[in-house]
Amino acid sequence: MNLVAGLLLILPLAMAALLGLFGKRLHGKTPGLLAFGMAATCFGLAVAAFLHLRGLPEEARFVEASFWRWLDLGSGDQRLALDVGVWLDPLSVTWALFVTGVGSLIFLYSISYMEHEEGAWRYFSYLCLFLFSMLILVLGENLVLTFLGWEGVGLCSYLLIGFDYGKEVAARAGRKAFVVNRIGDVGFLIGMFWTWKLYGTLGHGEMKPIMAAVTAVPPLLALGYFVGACGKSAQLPLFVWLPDAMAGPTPVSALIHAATMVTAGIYLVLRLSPLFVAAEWALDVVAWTGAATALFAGLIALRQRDIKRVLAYSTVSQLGYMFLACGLGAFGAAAFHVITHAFFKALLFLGAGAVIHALHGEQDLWKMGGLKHHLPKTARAMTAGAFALAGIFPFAGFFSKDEILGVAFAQGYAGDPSRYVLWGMGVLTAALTAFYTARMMTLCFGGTSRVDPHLHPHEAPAPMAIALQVLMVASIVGGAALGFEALHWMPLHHWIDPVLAAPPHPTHLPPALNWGLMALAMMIAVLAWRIGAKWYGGDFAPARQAELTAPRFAKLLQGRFFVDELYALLIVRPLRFVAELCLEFDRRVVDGLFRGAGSFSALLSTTVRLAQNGVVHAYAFWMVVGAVLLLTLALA
Amino acid sequence: MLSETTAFLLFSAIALVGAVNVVTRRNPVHAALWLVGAFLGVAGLFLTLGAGLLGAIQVMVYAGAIMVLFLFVILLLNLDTTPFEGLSIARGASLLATAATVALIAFPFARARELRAAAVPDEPELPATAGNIASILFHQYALPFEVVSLLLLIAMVGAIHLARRPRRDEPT
Amino acid sequence: MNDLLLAGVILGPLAAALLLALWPKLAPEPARLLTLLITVATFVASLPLLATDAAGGMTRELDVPWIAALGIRFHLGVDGISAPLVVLTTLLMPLVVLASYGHVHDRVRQYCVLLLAMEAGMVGVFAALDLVLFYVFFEMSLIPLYLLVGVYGGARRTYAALKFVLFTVAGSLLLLLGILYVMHATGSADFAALRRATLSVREQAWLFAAFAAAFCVKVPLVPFHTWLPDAHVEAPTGGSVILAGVTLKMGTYGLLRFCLPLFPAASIEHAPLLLALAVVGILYGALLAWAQSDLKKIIAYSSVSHLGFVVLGLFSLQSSAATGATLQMINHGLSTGALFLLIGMIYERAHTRQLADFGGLARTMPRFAVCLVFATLSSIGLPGLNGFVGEFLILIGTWRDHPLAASLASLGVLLGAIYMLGLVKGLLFGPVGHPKTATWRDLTLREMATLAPLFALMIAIGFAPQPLLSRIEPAVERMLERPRLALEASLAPTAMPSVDEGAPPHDRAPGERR
Amino acid sequence: MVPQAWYLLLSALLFGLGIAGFVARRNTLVMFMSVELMLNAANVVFLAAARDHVPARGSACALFVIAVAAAEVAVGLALVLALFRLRKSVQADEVRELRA
Repeated sequence: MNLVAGLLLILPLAMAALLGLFGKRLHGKTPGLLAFGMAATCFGLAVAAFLHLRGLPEEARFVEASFWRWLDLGSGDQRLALDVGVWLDPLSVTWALFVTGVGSLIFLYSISYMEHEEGAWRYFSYLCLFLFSMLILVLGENLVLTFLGWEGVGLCSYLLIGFDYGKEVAARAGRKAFVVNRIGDVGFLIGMFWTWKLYGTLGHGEMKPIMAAVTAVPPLLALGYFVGACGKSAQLPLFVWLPDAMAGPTPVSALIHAATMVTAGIYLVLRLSPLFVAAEWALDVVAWTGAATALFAGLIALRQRDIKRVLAYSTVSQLGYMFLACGLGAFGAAAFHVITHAFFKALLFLGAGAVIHALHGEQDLWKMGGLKHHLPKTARAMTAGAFALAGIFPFAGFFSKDEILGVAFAQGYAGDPSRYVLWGMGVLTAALTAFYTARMMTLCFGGTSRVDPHLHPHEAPAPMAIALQVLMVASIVGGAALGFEALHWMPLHHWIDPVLAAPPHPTHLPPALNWGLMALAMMIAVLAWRIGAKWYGGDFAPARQAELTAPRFAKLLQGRFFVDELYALLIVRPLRFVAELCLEFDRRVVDGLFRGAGSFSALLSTTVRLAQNGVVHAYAFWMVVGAVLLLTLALA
Repeated sequence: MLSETTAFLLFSAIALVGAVNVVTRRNPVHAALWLVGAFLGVAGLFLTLGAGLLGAIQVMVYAGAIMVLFLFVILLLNLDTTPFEGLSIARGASLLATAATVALIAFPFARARELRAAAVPDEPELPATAGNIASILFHQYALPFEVVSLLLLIAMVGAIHLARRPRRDEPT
Repeated sequence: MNDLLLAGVILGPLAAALLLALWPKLAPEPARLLTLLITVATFVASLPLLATDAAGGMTRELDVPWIAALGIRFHLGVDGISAPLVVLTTLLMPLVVLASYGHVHDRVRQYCVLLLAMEAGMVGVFAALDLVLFYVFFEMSLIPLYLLVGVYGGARRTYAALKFVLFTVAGSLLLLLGILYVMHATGSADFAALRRATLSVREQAWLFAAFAAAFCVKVPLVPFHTWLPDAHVEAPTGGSVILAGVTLKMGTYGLLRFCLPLFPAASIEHAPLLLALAVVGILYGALLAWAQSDLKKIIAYSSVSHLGFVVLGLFSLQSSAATGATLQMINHGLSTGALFLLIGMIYERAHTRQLADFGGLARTMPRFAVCLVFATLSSIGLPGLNGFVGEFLILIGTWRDHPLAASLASLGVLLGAIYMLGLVKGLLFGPVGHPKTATWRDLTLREMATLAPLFALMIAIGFAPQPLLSRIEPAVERMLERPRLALEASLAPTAMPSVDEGAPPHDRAPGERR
Repeated sequence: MVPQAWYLLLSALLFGLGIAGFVARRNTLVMFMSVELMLNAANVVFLAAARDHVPARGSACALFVIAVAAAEVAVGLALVLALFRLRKSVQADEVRELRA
């Protein structure tokens, strides 16, 4: 197993280095094929790890492999010892599986997508580096290694968003993503510092028994990690970077900004779930943040014109769902939603990429329409993804989303009325999701064509199509295959729940109520979808007119609640102002003080110099005066 | 023979009158000649102090050599009588300060009792004979003596260099 | 007992400097080549120094009488703290010589003389175990740098050089007074003996102030930092690299080597002040760096910020933080050295350092772009590279006792990303900024070779810092012993504990007058 | 015997006249003469003070003073010559080259 785990990390890194150093000499599809081969191998290795773990008895399902000692300092309770190694358990292997699985498909897709791009080798090198970072994030033996991957994926995201470095927008978006992520990272760091102080270790293996025994954790410690998770997983108020990150190539959006990297925050919360459970009100903060983000982003998504932005906000919204699940203590449900979301959101992004590819870079929904005639396969695949996103039975999203809502309702039912509010927010978000997904699909594929008549959209080449087909299948059956709570069919939960904290609140409803709620959610979703499809499906002109002459609230949505502007006004500009102020202060006061000391001596010497007037008589005079003074002193 | 006191008074008078005139004469030649007078007065005072050798040296070196040098320079430069330099506030202040200095120096002496009472004659240890002086100079003060000789040498070189007419190509 | 290797590492370059100085007919290029060879040889010779004592004691000691009448000895030695710093110094010198091919074309031989003299002085500072000897080397490294800035610098070089010298000399004057007092009070200037000497709390307070003043100016700690940006901006590339890479470390090294073990009670007393200054320096330096438009000034202020981390780690008095701080000295030398080299390279092409003049270099100079991004990542502490290890250790150690200071300092990590990525974006990305951008050729082989060792070390330290840390830690532990004891005894501050050393090199009774 | 104090008083007066000449006159030659007066006054003090104790030693000191005076005059007059050559004047207030 050590070899498998080691290879899982070394292969992507080696491939990244190989492509980075020599990729320039490779031509055409070679870099892409190499990278895809590597990713597929990694998926195979992850499957091997999975099979190995499954063969172990449930309580011994972990493998700790350490390659070398990274740091070893101090002694006694101040000892800080960290290895470079991997920690395989159901949680990390699950993540590794879908990261490499979805990853391989996106690598495959990228081969065609990037074929004619200049510098595709650089792109694939970054992708490999990303895969490495993501894997070390998930598999790392201790929190510091997780942090290494954490920052590493941030770096790759930065590099890939800014891939088209000539574009000012892309460069800006990349930097924004990195900086906002770093805000979260500060929280992560502080969480680690505190953890080490309290428990004296950061290793996952060593923390396992400690976390199992811990009963009270400072809520702020858990929230430190949560701030980190908010940054990485684009939660309020740190979500602003994700929509901008769409400046990167579309497969990157699919891989990093939808399926894998953004779920790292969920992974961290799941990994440390016992700490969160033991930290009084920390979980409530997580739940409310998640619900608020889900609703907030869902609202914004209603009025976006850029197809990728719609998907970006829907990602933020779905991530909010996952945090809601975490906050409710339904950690398994969160993991479930992460996986189904990875399937259908990757599918949607890749489909959008195929559309954009077909339209030579056009991303504006108002300039699409009627594409199902030109791109039937893409349309079919994307529809499956859209149904999954909207939570329509029997597509994947339905199962995971419904489980989360069911837990929220169950806790309300068990006597906590505030949970009904959370449930309500979830249901409202579900309705919004169905509506904007229908809007997006209809604007893109339905109705009459508004495409630039010079363009001749054509279906995507084979590798892209294959990736779409595979993901389509996963989006259709992925949910039902992994779990259906109402039928007590829960293989994923059985697999992953033992390494997660037990839910602190009840999660089960009476079956009748459960089925009823499910039907209600289903009806709401279908209804919302129908409204959306009808609204935008017919004549396009009134819909556009309605959006253009929107009332104030809709303007707010179109302006994305002006969060960016708010940030600029409240944080960036004041900070910039403080920096300029510091500069002036430094120049005038601090440096001025020292220069003042110099000027003072100069002034003094100028004054004294006046006495040195070159007149012999004056010197003689002062000499005599001095003599008088001395004599007076001597005689006195 | 003059009495000692009379001699003292006479020579002091000569020295003081000479000194006053040195300071006040406008013509440098006159001033120089009065300076000779002052030197001679001082030489006389040396005699009354029992330092015959010093008196002789004073006459030779000062009244002879140094004065000749002064006069020589004055004549070389062909100086006229300088006009009256006027009394500025600065000069007044300088003279005032001078007066204060003299007063401060003289004050303790003027109050001293010995000014009126004759001092008790005392047999001095080493009379200022040429032999005694030489013995002190060459034994006890041998090093200073050598240093002074070096100083004179340096002064000579310096004087020659300074007084030399600069060569054409040399910047003045 | 007496080992000549250290003396060789110091005297070799010094002798070479003398040789070059007295050989006026030597043409520039052979002189440069000779210097390169000598510095490389010095580097190779200094490598065995890394085999330090596992218990943290001094190795490679050389101890001979020097000024016997005053009890001053020529005492050299290295431990886990100084050995890496010495090797860092000897490593940077050949790179500086290599870099000089690009920007020094006049008075090359004299430039080489200055570099070699500088090297001797810097190594001496880290190796000296006698206060007076330390002071001599401390000053000796100052003069060549003054000339490097003042002769080979930019337009305002005279101002910058004078400012630099006045600041440092003002500080070191206090250091000299302090050393004189220590010698007067204890009768010895030998480090080993002084570690056992007992000084009253009052004396310690004054001496600490005097020593710390000199070192804080050198670090530089806010508010004594204003000389640094000026010096950096005007210095030639080599000067900047040395200044940032090594000279600043003398300050932090001095704090660790002298202030902490010699004046433990005062260190404890003043630790909160220094921690506060360090935090202010981290944030203030970062904000200033953000507000700059001159490339070198950005890096210069980032140094203020980074060295704030080092001081924070040292005065948290926590073993892993102080070890991290020592590692961070090395890291800062590597990353900032690389950044200054890169900026020098771009300056040679563009003859401007204004950020606004650049843009879009990633397309025309891909190799430069990769190197710059790499150095930047190291500088902002990306995990997996060297900077992270140091910063992480400093912060995690400091957090134990000073959570507020560590939290505020963590914001410095964030600000670091903001201004450094701003620099990267301004240089590399966006539309092409300078009309002549296309004519600038990418990094040459020589330039890549200059940077390669630094990058290799960044990765190596990032992934496997333990070999270095295991050398640093025991030595740092020794430096922290007395302050820790003093901290424990701080309830009864009049009693000053003295440390019992295993095998002191000189059996001199504490306080014995010579 | 004439009381020693009388000599001292006389010396003070001579010295004072010397100072007065030095500070009040602007002719460098006369200024030098004034300096000579001061030196003479000092010699009188030396001899008078030594009269009752070790006269030979006083004479020796006075001798040194005379030697130094000779040196000073030599250099001083050379300076006056150089000055005159430069300025065609020996007035001290016309020379301000030493102004800082």
